[in-house]
Amino acid sequence: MSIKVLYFAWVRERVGKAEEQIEPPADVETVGQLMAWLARKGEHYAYAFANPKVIRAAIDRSHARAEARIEGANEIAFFPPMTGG
Amino acid sequence: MSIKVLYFAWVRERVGKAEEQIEPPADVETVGQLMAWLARKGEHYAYAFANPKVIRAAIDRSHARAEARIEGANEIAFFPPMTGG
Amino acid sequence: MTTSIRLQHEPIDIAAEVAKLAGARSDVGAVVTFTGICRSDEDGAAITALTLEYYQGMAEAEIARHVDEARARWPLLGVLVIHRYGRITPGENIVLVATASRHRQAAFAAAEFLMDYLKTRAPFWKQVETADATAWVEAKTADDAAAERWSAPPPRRDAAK
Amino acid sequence: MTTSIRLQHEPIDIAAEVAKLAGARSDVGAVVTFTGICRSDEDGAAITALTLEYYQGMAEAEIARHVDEARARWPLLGVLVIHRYGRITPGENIVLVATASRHRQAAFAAAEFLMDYLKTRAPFWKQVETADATAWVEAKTADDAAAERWSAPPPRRDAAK
Repeated sequence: MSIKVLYFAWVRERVGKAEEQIEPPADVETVGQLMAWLARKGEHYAYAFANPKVIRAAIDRSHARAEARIEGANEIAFFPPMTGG
Repeated sequence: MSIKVLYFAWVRERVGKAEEQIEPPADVETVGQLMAWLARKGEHYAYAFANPKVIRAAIDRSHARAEARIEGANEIAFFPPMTGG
Repeated sequence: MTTSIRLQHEPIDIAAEVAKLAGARSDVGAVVTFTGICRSDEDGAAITALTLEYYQGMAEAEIARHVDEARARWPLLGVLVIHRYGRITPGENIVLVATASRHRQAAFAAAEFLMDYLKTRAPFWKQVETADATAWVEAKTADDAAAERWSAPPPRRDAAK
Repeated sequence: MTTSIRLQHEPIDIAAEVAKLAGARSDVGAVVTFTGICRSDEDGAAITALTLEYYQGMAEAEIARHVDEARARWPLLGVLVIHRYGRITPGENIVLVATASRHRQAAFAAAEFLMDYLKTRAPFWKQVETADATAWVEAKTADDAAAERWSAPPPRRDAAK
């Protein structure tokens, strides 16, 4: 499964890129598991995802919890709590 | 005691004037008693003050209840409930 | 703290007034405006015009008292209240309330508070002109209820940030 | 019902936008605007600029969802949401929310609702630039609490008149 992943704000700065295409293994089934998998991709990722509790996610542009299943997702985004307005 | 009395909106229209100087007798002590006294001044006044419950009053430009004492007042106003804004 | 209270017959230049309110300060983070506009109908009947009568002297004093009360309740950096009187036709503005603060909750709450009080306590009376009649607008119990809610203790200041 | 949602880098021409919102309709009796402005200080430190990053595609969709929700809750005649992105200096506007309705309570409530949601759910992130550092603004628990209050059942429509 190939998924487009987007990073925003300090997650983007720590990972060192704004987006990439990833192919997680089949046993990565949820948003939380995807964060854990990404954290193992290298030093920058480990830093970005060191505290997954403070990271929010969206699947196909809708807010998603850590338990949300990623099957069928085209685009998953990770970012800090929002500070708009 | 000479008091300036002001009338607004439909109270003004019914009384037929916007203001006048009055000299109520000494036994007229409250706003409510003043309305009753005014109601006896003639047909227009009787019409204007027929239902004193719906008329609001101000003594010297501050809202006042029917029980408020008028002693020392310079200016008393009568008007319907307000509809500004 | 900038405070401006004005009664005028002329239409309100809302953009210019609001620019003046926030313009001079660099600590303003939130500006809320309320504009009341003369609608073209009331309860289904077409309106030709509204005529606003007011109690000169008392209206200014009442509004000033309410602005002081708003300043005591919320950390405001600016308050503007402009109310028109005289004949006003549909589409024209009637009243502008603008509040400025560091944070949005104070600005929103103060603007609502001032409007609720203007509706129920400020000595203004509206007369509606339709094609074949004129009538004084009756006070609404919903407006009294809206004003009543401010009788409760004010919110804690730290909750308003 | 006029709805306009826009993300832009350019400063917001508030007067022109609000005029467009209410201008065409004769049944609008109340317009509420909220303008968010870049302050010159944050927690006592002087700000050089704010930079706003956003999630293109999701931000528009999130705002549209919240506008739909506001329309379902209150009898609105117009809603406008404009949010800027990119580098913004102190004194400049950041966001404009404007709501139009027949009556004031609906316009006030909808504008507050939209701002509370923009603060907590719309995918925007602010970075603060001071003389010697840049830092991402942290989300405030007070904003979450403000957004939470809309989870309660909406007010009855007849109470909002």
